[in-house]
Amino acid sequence: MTEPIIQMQNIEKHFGSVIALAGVSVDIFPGECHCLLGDNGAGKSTFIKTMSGVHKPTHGDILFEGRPMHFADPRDAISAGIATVHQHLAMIPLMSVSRNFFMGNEPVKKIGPLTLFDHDYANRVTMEEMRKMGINLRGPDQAVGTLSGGERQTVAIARAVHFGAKVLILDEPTSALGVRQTANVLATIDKVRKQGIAVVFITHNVRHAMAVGDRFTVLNRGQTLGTAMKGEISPEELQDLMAGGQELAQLEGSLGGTV
Amino acid sequence: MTEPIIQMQNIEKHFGSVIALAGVSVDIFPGECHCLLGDNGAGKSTFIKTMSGVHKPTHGDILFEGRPMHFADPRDAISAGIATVHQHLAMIPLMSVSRNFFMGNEPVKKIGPLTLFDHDYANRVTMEEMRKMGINLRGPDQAVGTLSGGERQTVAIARAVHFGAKVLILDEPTSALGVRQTANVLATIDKVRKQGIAVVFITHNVRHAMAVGDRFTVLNRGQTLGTAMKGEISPEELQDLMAGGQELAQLEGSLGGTV
Amino acid sequence: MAEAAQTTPAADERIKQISPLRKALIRPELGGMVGTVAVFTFFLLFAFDSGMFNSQGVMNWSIVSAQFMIIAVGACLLMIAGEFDLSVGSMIGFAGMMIAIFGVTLGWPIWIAIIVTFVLCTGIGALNGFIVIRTGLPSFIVTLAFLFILRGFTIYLPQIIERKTIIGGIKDVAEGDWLAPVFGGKILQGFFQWMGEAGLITTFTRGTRAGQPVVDGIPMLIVWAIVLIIFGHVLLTKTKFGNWIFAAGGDAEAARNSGVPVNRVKVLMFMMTAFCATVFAVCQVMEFGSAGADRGLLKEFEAIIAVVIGGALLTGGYGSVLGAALGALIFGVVQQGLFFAGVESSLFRVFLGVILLGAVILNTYIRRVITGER
Amino acid sequence: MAEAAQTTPAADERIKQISPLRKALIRPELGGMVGTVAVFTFFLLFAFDSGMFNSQGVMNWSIVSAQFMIIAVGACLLMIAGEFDLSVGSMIGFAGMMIAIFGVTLGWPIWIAIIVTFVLCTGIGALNGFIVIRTGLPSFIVTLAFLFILRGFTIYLPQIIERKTIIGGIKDVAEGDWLAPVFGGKILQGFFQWMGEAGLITTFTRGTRAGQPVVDGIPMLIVWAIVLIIFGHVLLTKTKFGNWIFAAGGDAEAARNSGVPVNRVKVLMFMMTAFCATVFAVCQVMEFGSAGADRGLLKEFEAIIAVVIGGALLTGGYGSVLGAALGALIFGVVQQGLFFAGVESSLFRVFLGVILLGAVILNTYIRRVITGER
Amino acid sequence: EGEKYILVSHAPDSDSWWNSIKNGIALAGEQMGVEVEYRNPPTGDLADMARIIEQAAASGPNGIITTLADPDILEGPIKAAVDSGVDVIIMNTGTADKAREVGALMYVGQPEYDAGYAAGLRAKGDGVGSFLCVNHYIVQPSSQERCQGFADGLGIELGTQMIDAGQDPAEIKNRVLAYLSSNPETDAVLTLGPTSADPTLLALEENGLAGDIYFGTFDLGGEIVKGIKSGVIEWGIDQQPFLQAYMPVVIMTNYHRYGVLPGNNMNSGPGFVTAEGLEKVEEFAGEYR
Ligand SMILES: Nc1ncnc2c1ncn2[C@@H]1O[C@H](COP(=O)(O)OP(=O)(O)OP(=O)(O)O)[C@@H](O)[C@H]1O
Ligand SMILES: Nc1ncnc2c1ncn2[C@@H]1O[C@H](COP(=O)(O)OP(=O)(O)OP(=O)(O)O)[C@@H](O)[C@H]1O
Ligand SMILES: [Mg+2]
Ligand SMILES: [Mg+2]
Repeated sequence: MTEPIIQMQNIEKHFGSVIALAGVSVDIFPGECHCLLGDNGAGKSTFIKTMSGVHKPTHGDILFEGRPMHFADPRDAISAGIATVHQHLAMIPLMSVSRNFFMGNEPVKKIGPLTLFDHDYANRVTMEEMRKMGINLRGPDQAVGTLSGGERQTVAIARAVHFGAKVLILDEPTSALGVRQTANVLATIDKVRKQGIAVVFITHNVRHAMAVGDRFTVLNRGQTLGTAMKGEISPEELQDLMAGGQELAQLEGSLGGTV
Repeated sequence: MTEPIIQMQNIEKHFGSVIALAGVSVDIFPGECHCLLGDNGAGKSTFIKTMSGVHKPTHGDILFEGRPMHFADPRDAISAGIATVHQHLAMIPLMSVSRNFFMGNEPVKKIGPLTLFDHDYANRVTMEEMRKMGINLRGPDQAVGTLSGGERQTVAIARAVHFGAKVLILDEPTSALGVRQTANVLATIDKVRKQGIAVVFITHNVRHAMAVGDRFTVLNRGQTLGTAMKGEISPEELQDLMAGGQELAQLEGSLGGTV
Repeated sequence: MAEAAQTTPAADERIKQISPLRKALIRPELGGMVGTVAVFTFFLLFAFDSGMFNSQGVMNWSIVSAQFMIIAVGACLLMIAGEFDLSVGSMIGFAGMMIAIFGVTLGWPIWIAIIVTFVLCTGIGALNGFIVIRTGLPSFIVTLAFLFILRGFTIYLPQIIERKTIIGGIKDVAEGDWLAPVFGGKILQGFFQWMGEAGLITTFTRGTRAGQPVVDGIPMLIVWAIVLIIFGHVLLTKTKFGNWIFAAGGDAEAARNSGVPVNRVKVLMFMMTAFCATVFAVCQVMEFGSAGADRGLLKEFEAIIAVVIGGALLTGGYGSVLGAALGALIFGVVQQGLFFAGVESSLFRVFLGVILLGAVILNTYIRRVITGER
Repeated sequence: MAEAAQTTPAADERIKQISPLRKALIRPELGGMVGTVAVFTFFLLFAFDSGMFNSQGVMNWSIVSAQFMIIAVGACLLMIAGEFDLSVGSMIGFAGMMIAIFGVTLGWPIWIAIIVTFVLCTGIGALNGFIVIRTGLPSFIVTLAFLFILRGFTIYLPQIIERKTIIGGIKDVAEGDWLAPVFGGKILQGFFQWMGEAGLITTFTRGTRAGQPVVDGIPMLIVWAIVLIIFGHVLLTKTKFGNWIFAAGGDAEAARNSGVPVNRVKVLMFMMTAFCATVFAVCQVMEFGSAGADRGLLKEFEAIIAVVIGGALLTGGYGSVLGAALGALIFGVVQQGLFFAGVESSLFRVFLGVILLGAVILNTYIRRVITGER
Repeated sequence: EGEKYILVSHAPDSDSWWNSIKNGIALAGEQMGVEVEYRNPPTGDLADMARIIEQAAASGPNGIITTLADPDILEGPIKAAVDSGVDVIIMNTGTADKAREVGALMYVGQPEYDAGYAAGLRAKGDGVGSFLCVNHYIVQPSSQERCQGFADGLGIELGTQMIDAGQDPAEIKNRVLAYLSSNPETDAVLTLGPTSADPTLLALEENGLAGDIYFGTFDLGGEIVKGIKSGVIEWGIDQQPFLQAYMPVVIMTNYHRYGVLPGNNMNSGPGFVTAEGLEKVEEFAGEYR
C-alpha cells in the first residue's frame, strides 16, 4: 500500500461557542477517491477547509507527504498542490472565464522590466481545457455570469485539474447538477483518480459515493465514525451510518427503498 | 379521476434573447405529488415561477380550478392558495423565525383604531408548528440565520403547509440536505399529499422522485417530453429521459448502476 | 444543528447555553444604550457645572438631538428597508425654500404653502424610490444625483425669482396661521410658567425677559421628534407593514417571492424619509423665519451616522427606530456637550469620527450574536 | 445552457447570436466614450466661440479634468477591489496642511516634508484598509469616520499652531528644491515657446510676459494624471495583481479560497487611493503655494461620480481605469464648459445630477450585456 | 458698448450674502450696457476658484472682477489674466498692496483684518473685555481675520472664544446658547454675517441676554437691521457689497470706453451702521445693502 499523501490527525475546530470538529482523523491516499459523507452540519465543509488552508485547526496536526504542514492561508495549500472546489462556488461571475480560470495562478510573461499577465496564454489554455471538458465557450472573455451552474462547476474542476493538483477536494459538486452534468462530474473524478491524484469527494448521495469512491468516511456531529474501504460496506449500511440509523427503516418502508 | 387544480397550457417564457420555456403544458391534480425533472437550465424553476406568479408567461394560459388566472405578483398566487418554497431559499436570515414564518401573511389584532401585528399569536403558532416538524427552537425570536440549511428548509415547508395551501410547490428542496433531512422532507411531502394538497416537487434525484411521485414530467431545453404516471415508467427509463439518453450507458458501465 | 430533523431534539451538546440575562440584554438598541450611558457619564463627570445639566442646558441639547432624531427616523426606516437616501440634506434646503417661495413670494396662505410643500417633497421622495425600483440602480447613486439636482434648484429658483438666496419674512406671513404653530410653536407654556413661579426652574435675572422662566415651553420640534419616534417604532415592531420593511431590506427577492409588496414598501419608505426631511425644514423655517439655500448641508451624513450608531445595518434588514433615536441623542449630546465642556470646537469632528467607529464595532458584535451572521 | 456538459456542443438554439460589431463595441468604457462624444459635440455646438477651444481654454478644462482624473484613478481601483473611500476629500486637505506645517511652520526642507507627507497619508490609507479588513465593517462607515477625523485635524492643527486656517508661503520655501518641481513645475516649456514664436498659439500682448505664449508648458498635474492612468490601466488589465483586484471585488470569499491575498489587495488599494489624494494635494500646494482647511471639500463624491460615470460598479468587481478617466474628463469638461457657455452656475449641479443618472443607466445596460448579470 | 466682464467670488453657491453683489452687477450691467457674469466655486474650495479665474481669462472678457481670498493661490491666475490683456479689479477681500502686487487696476472693498481691528477698538472703548466670535465659515481665512482683528483690537488673545458654529441655523443658535451658558462672564458677541447673526439674535432672545450683551456683527441683512433698530445689536459693520460690485463694473466700463480711472483705491467699508439713520438700510437690506 502506498503512503498517504495527507494525514489529518485529531483535528478539532471551534467557532466561538460552536464546536464544529471534535477530533477527526482521516488519511488521504493518492490515486484514490475518498468520500466524505454525513449529515447537514456534520462538519464536512469545515474539515476540508482546514485541509485547504482556509481555516486553521484549533487542535490537531496535518501531515502532507509525511511532513507536518501549517497552511497560513489557501495560497500555501494551493502551492503545495491541494486544489479545492468549494461548496459555494469559487467563481467570480463578473469576471471572464479565462481570468477566473487562472485566478490566483496567473501566468506571467516578462516584457522588459515588467511582469505582465500573459493573456494570450491564459486564453488559449482556457479554451483548450474547456473544450476538453466538453464546453464550447463563445470566447475566453465571456463572463462566468453567463454560464449555467453546471458549466461553472465544470470550469472549477477543470481549473483544479489543470494546475496539476496532487489532491483535488470537491465539496458537494453534484448537489445542484442534473443527471447528465452529474455523470460528467463523476466521470471526471474517475479520470482524475486514474491519473494518480488523490480526490476528496463530499456528497449526500450514497449512489454518487458508491459510483466513484474507494474509501468512505462518515462524519457525525463533528466526529468520525471510522473509514471503510470499497466492498467492505453496502450502500444500505452506508446510508444507515449517515443518518445515524434512526427511523429510516420506517420511512423506507412507506417510501420504498433507499433515498 | 378528479379535476386538475391547475392547468398550465402551452406556457412560453422569454427573457430577452433567451427562450426559457417554449410551450409547456402540465396539469396538477389535488392529492398527488407531481415531480418535475430535467437537466440544469431546462426551465423547471422558470416554469414553477410562472405558476406562482413571480413571472408572467409570455404566452399561454393558466387555469386555476378551471378558471383562467392572471397573477399580477406572488401575493395573488399565495392568496389563491399556491405556496412555493423556492430553490434559493425564501427565508430572511436576519429576521426571527416567527417573523419569517408569517412574512407576507402577518396575523393582526385590532387594538382600538390600530391594526397591529399579533406577535403572541405568531410566536405561539411558530413554536407549535416547528415542534410538529421536529425542530425545537431556542425561542420564536431566534434569527433564521442561526438555523442550519435543513432547518431553514423545514421552516419554509412548515410555513407553506400551515397557510392551508391547496398547491405546494417545492423547488429542489432536498439538493443540499443530508440523508436524514431528506427523508424528513420526503415524509412531509407524503403527509401533505395525503391531506389532499397538490404537490409539485422538483428534483434531480430519480430516487427521490420515485419515492413520493405520482406523476412525472420531464422538461428538456424549455419543452416537455410528456407526463408519465407512477408505475408506467421505471427509474432507468426516467433517468434516460432526464439525461436525453446519450452516453449514459457507457458511463454507467464504468461506474456501475444509476447515478 | 445536526439535531435539525429529529422528532425529539435534545439540547445540542455542540453549543454552549446562553444565559437569560445575556439574552435579555442582547437587542439591537443595546449599542445605543451603552453609548448613551457612556456619553452621559462622561459629560456628568467633565461638564457638570458648565450649565449643561440645568434646565436651559438640557433644553439646548434636547433640541439639537430632536433635530437629528427627526431625520434619523426616516433614514432608519429606509435603511432597514434596504436603501438609503443621500438627498436628505438637499431636500431640507429645498423644502424650506419652497415654503418661502409659496408663502412669501407668491403670497399663498402659509398653511397652503406647507401642505403643498409636503406633497411636493414626498412626491420627489416617491420619484427617488420609483427610479430605484424600476432601474435597479443602487440608491446611493440615484439619491446622489438628487442631492445635486435639488440643491441646484434650491439655489437657482430663489435667485431668478427673488434675486436672493435667502428669503425671509416668513414669520410675518405666518402670523395667525392655524398650521404654522404646529411646526413652530411651543407647548406646555403655562406649566413652565408655573414651574418658574414656583421656583422649580430658574428665571431670568437680567435682560428683557427678567422674571420669566429660562425655559418657557417645549418646542414643537421636540414634540415632532417624539411623535415620529413612536410612530416609527410602532410601525416597525408592531405592525404587519413593519415586518415587510424588515423583509424588503433583508432579501428583496425572497420577500417578493413570499408575497411582500417590496416595491411599494421601498417607495413608501423613500416618501417617509422625504416627509421627515420636510418636517425638519418646516420646523426650521417656522422657528427662524427664513429659508436659505445652504440649509441642510451634510445632514444626510448626520442622519446616516445617527442611524448607524443606533445599530442599524447599512445594507438593510436590521435595525431599530429606538436605536436610531438613541444614536441621534448621542450625536446631539456630544456635539453640544463639547461646547459646554469648552473643548476646541473644530475637534468635534474628530470625536464624532471616533465615536462612530467605536459604536459600529460594538453594534456589529451585538448583531452577530443576535442573528448568527458570520 | 443545457448544452453544458455535452462533448460536442452545438450552437444553442435558445440564444440569439451576437453580432461581432456589437461584441467589439460592448466594453466597460463604452458608456464613458459615448458620454465624451456627446459632451464634446454639445459644447462644440454651443460654446465654440466662447474661448473654450482656444489654447488657454483647452488648458483650463484639461487641468480641471486632470485633477479629477488623479483622484478618480485611485477611487476606481479601490471601487473595483470592492471598497470605497469617502475620506478622499479630507485627505486632500489634510495632506496639503501637513506639507505646509512641516515645510513652513517646522521649516523642514520641502522634499522631506513631501516625502513624510506621502508616508503619513498612505499610512492613514493603510489604517483605513486595515480597519475595514479586520472588523469587516463596510468601508462606507469606516471612511466616513475618517472623513470627519481628518477634516477635524486639518482645521484644528493650523489653528493651534499658527492661529489661522490657511498657511501660505510654501512657494518661497520650495524655491530651489529638487522635488517640488516634480509636482508644481511644467514641462515642454521650450516647445510651447517655439509654438508661440511660430504663431501656432497666441502670445501675451502686454504686461511682464508680453511675447510669451499664453500657454507656456504642460503642468506636472497633467503629467501625473497621465502617468497614473497608464499605471492604473496596465496594473488592472495587464498584470496578475489586476486580476486579484477584480477577484477581490467580485467575491472576496471566493477569491480568498482560490489563493488570492484579498486583504493585501484591499489594503494596497486603500493606500493607492490615499497616494492619489496626496499627489493631488501636493500638486495643488506646489502650484498655489498655500494650504487651506477648505481644500478638497466634497472631492470624494466627485471622484466616485467620475468613476461611476466611467462604468465601474459601485459594489465592486467591475470597471475600468480608462472609463474612470473618461468620466473625469466628462466631469471636468461639463463643469468648465458650462462656465464658458455662460450657464447660470447653480444649474451646474442639476446638470451633474442628470448626467450621473443617465450615465449610470447606460452603463448598467452595457454591463448586463457583458456579464450576463440579472 | 457690450463689453463683457466676469465677477469671480470665493463663496460657495449657498452663501446668501453674495446676493447684493449679484444685484450690484446686474444693475451696473444694465445701466452701463455691458454684460456681467457671476461665477464661484460650488463648494467654496479656493483652489477651484483659481481654475475659474483661469477659465474666465480664457473666455476672453474685457475685464475680471475678483476677490483675493488667498493671495498665494490666486496670484498666479490673476497675473496670467492681466498678462493676457484682461484688466482686473480686486474687490471684497484683499488689500490695496496685494492688489497692486498682482497687477490689478485697483481695489474696492474692506480689508478684513483692519475692519475687525477697528471694531475691536470701538468695542474696547465701550468697555468690552471678553467676547464670543461666532464663526460660521471656519475654513474661510477672511472669517478668521475678522475675529483675529477684533481680538487684537480688544487687546486679548484669540482662543476658544472663536467657535466653529457650522452653517445650520439651529446648530448655530444652540452652540451660541451652549457657549454663553458655560461662559456666563462673556461681555460681547461678534457674528460674521447674516448666517450667524440671525440665529444668534434668536439665541439671545431665548436666553434673555438680548439687549443686555454687547452684540456687534459684520455685514447687513434683514434681521440684522431689525436687530440694530431694536437696540439688540450695537452696530453692524457695513462693507457695502453693492458698491464692491457696482463700482468696479462702472469704473472698468468707463476705463475701457474713455480711458478714465480713479487714482485711488476705494474702501467701501468699514462703515458702522447704528440705530441712527436706518431707513434706507432697512428698505434695501439683503438686496442692495
Ligand atoms: N465560520 C463559522 N462560524 C461559526 N460557525 C460555523 C462556521 N462555519 C461552520 N460553522 C458551524 O459548524 C458546523 C459544521 O458546519 P459545516 O459547514 O462544516 O457542515 P457540513 O457538514 O459542510 O454541512 P452541509 O452538508 O450542510 O454542507 C455547523 O454547525 C455550522 O453552523
Ligand atoms: N431572470 C432571468 N433572466 C434571463 N435568463 C434567465 C432568467 N431566469 C432563468 N433564465 C434562463 O432560463 C433558462 C432556464 O432556467 P431555470 O432556472 O428555469 O432552469 P432550471 O431547470 O431550474 O435549472 P436548475 O436545475 O439548474 O435549477 C436558463 O438558460 C437560464 O439561464
Ligand atoms: Mg458543507
Ligand atoms: Mg432551478
